[in-house]
Amino acid sequence: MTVVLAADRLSYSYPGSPPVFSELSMEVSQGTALAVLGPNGGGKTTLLRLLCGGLRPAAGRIMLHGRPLGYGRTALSEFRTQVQFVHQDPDDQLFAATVSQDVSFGPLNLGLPPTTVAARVTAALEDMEIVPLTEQPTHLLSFGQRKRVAIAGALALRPLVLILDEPTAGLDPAGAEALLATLRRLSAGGTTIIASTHDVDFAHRWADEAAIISRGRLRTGAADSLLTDSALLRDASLRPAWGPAVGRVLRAVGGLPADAPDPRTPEEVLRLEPGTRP
Amino acid sequence: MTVVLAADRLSYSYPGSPPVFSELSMEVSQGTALAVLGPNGGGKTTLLRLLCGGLRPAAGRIMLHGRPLGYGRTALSEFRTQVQFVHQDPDDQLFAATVSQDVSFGPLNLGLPPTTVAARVTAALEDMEIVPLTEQPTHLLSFGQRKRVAIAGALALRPLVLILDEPTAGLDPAGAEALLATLRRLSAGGTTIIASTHDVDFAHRWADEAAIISRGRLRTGAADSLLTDSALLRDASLRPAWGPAVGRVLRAVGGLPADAPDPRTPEEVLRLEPGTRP
Amino acid sequence: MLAIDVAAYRSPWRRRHPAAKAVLAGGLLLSALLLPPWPGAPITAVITLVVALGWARVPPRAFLRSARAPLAFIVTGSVTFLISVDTSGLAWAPGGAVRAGEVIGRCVAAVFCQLLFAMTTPLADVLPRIARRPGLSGLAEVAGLVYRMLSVVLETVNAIRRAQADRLGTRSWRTQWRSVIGLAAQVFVLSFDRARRLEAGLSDRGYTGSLAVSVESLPLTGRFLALAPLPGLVSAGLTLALTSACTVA
Amino acid sequence: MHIAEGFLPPLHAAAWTVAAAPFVAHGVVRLNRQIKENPEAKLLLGASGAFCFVLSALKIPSVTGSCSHPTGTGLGAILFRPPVMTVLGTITLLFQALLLAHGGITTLGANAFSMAIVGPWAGYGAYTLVRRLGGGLLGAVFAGAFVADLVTYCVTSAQLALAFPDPAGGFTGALTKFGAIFAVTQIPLAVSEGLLTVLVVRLLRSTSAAELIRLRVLKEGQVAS
Ligand SMILES: Nc1ncnc2c1ncn2[C@@H]1O[C@H](COP(=O)(O)OP(=O)(O)OP(=O)(O)O)[C@@H](O)[C@H]1O
Ligand SMILES: Nc1ncnc2c1ncn2[C@@H]1O[C@H](COP(=O)(O)OP(=O)(O)OP(=O)(O)O)[C@@H](O)[C@H]1O
Ligand SMILES: [Mg+2]
Ligand SMILES: [Mg+2]
Repeated sequence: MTVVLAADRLSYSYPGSPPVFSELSMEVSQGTALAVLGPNGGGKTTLLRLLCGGLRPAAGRIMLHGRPLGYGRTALSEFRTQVQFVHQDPDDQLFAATVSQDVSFGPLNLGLPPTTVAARVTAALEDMEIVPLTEQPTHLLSFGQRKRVAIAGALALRPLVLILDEPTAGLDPAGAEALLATLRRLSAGGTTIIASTHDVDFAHRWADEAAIISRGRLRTGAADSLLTDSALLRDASLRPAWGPAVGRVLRAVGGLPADAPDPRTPEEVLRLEPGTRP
Repeated sequence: MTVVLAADRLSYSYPGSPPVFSELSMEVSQGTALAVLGPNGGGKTTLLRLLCGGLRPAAGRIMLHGRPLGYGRTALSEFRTQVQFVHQDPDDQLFAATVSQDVSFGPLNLGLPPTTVAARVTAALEDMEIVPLTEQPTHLLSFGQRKRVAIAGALALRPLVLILDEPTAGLDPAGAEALLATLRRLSAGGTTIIASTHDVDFAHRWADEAAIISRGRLRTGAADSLLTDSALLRDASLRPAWGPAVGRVLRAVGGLPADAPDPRTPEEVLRLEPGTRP
Repeated sequence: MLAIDVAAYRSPWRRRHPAAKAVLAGGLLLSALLLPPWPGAPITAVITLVVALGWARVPPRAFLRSARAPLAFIVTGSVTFLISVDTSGLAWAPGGAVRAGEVIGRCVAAVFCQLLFAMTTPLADVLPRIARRPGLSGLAEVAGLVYRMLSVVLETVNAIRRAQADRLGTRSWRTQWRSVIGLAAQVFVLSFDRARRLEAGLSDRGYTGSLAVSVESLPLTGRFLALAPLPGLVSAGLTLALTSACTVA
Repeated sequence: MHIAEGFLPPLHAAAWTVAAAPFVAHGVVRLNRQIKENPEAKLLLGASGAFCFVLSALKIPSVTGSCSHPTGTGLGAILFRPPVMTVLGTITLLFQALLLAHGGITTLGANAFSMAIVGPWAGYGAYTLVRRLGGGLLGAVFAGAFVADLVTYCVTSAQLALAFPDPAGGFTGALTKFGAIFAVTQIPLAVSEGLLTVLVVRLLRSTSAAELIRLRVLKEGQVAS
């Protein structure tokens, strides 16, 4: 698979603070769903901001399709037409008065003609299932709704790579479920997605690959194997995912056939109770 | 058990909006740990703010020890020496420049002598395990640290009832674990605690009782039974807790003795694998 | 966050009473302003630099970086001394270079004194102490709230600005205007929303009008206070001695 | 352009401090009265101060193409009235001196006189005049912001000219010099600030009408205009 985005021996430290990490490298292939996990203050947000060009590394490079990112104005703005970042707090991102105005900001900046802008806005709102909110003022929306508007604002630029910082934080389980479906739909359309989260079960259900960042070190690998490694997870203030743990024990005690997949939600577990219709 | 705090046929609507709920009643007994759950926009925050006297109901009453709460200045300030509320966003609450200054605000308002104030501040910081932050500026702290400071500010008043809005949101699993331990310690000391959360597993592990608020209706009951009722939970955009679901299925297939408690964490599940030392 | 603010909180002098530090920096400031600029200004500047970087251990890079903005003003302002203008037109000013040199010297020394205080004394330690004085409590408490909300609003504004850049808001002159208008309006909405939310949060904590907090009691006696006026006196003494030596010679 | 610490001769610094003091004291008396009547006002004042500080830290693209900071004094005076703006402006200047090293402590009086007193009053005067003469809100806002910005810098130039009279041309000669450097480069920026303020107020009129009514910038029922 082609590598879309790569970090090459990145180092970063905030002014007056010890380095968050140094010499960190990683590669993300086209179409991957990559979950980034780690403890509070582990460096997830910092890594994502470096990947989207929002922070400039002290050393090392970010590469898009093998070409190193430059930090001049034109290079950056070209890069940003392809890589988009969604902040953890939607209030860090929304500034226009209404939903449609805010979502139109990016496409307008591309200099697209008004009809194309309108079409992009509608498509992004449809993707996020918030068409009914089109003309609502952003500051009267609930947290979950604002979060969707922020994602729509990034989608309207049709990025190749979408980077999200803790997209599920503050959402109720149904909202997280809806987001999961949206991310899957985007992945199916070929978008590469990188998202940080504290929710190991969400990561395990959604991601193909995982990256765990803790105390300046990064571990990457298939989500299946990384997110079931208890020792590694504990070391990063995380806990193992429920699904694989339950699947393993159930198989061992004969509650699940050896070749059946792990249950992914508590509802699926309950359906495994003998005497329950599948 | 004595009822500490009660809501009697409460109704509330924000100006220009349909009612969030009406005729809602509930009772909280001394020393209870009560979890409030519900979908985004369900009314959790609204209910908690009514219970702490921060919003005034359109109809109905709040009662502390059977005495209805008045909304005059003296009545409210007397009430707040006993009932304290911690907001979801610590920046809604922290106003002073340093941690110790901020925590001293409540005790100083009580008119306590300086030495008592200092002792209260120290005790609250110890309770929240943030003594090393005493002279730090609040704005250079991480989110989780600010959250702890906000809780310490409430604890310094030694309230009878502590109400917290989504105390685990934004904390990593280790941080949530530490908070759980703190809440248990406070409960053991006799404090009544009410907390809202989206994390059904956290609620199930921590709470004795649960209240589910959704589309204007409230269901209360023992946490054990409410948080395992799939239909009720689904109706409120929630999902069942993993622990009880796993316990039930494991018991049914013989993976867990009939009288053993439900596993509470994925780690505990893994320890049930045959051949694993307990 | 703001570099001077961060340095002030991390300063090894954090535990010194703000008044003692004010005496120290104020003494140096007085000698910078009142002594004859030559040799007073360079002497005071050097002594202040030694006190700041050597004794108070202010990080040198942050110190010099913070001095850049005022120095730009000082240099631009002093350029005007080099020329003279009257009804007959422009001309080189006689003695203009000397005058510019004097003002620049005095200014550099004074800015160093200002930074010495600012980078060792957080506002957090100053404002609540002022708030205890009757008559000033309202002003100091409002200033304290400005300080607190400033950090929250500034952080959000920086985030929005970065997010606007992420969404191509700095591409051209047009997009920059659109970004800055949206941002300025949002700062207004945001600040007032913050006030509303803090109002709710504080009333839940029992706010009835006073924002009094207890401040750490720091000793205003002892060795540090006794030493505080010394650098200013040394610089004054040295300058006067040198001046009189020159006059005598 | 804040006058840096040490730039003014001590006598001038002291004189401007004395000149600014009564205005600031008047503002503080007003502020204390507001707080006493309504304790919640304290939080709104805190927010307004944060707004003023952040506004003056924004970078606006000037019509000449370069970037510069707006003074914010015109908008502040229109929103909060000159006496309160004097206090908030002085707090902002103090914070700028101690947190950014923009401006100084001994020059605080001089800077406050131009940016927190004369600028706001002149801007507010222009704003009121245009409204009295039947001008629209946005026209008045432009006038207020433009005048406040320009007058602020004219006062700064005059302060510098008084402190450093030209050896040949005296005060007027020096005023020409400082005026050329500060005020003339400032005209494009004053235009920019005027435009920005108009566009911001226009946006606020649709999103924050309630706040503008509370601040008595708009009257009830004027929202649609
Ligand atoms: N603006 C900043 N200035 C200084 N230090 C910072 C800044 N932002 C973050 N840090 C520090 O950098 C480290 C990494 O922070 P980062 O925000 O990347 O962590 P995170 O993994 O996203 O944490 P969380 O789960 O809490 O969001 C932390 O130690 C943090 O304190
Ligand atoms: N200040 C407000 N003005 C108008 N409506 C509001 C306001 N605050 C909340 N609401 C509305 O009241 C309802 C209940 O909101 P509330 O904040 O209590 O929900 P919640 O259960 O806490 O949700 P969340 O899980 O997102 O925090 C929602 O429909 C919300 O849109
Ligand atoms: Mg983060
Ligand atoms: Mg809520």
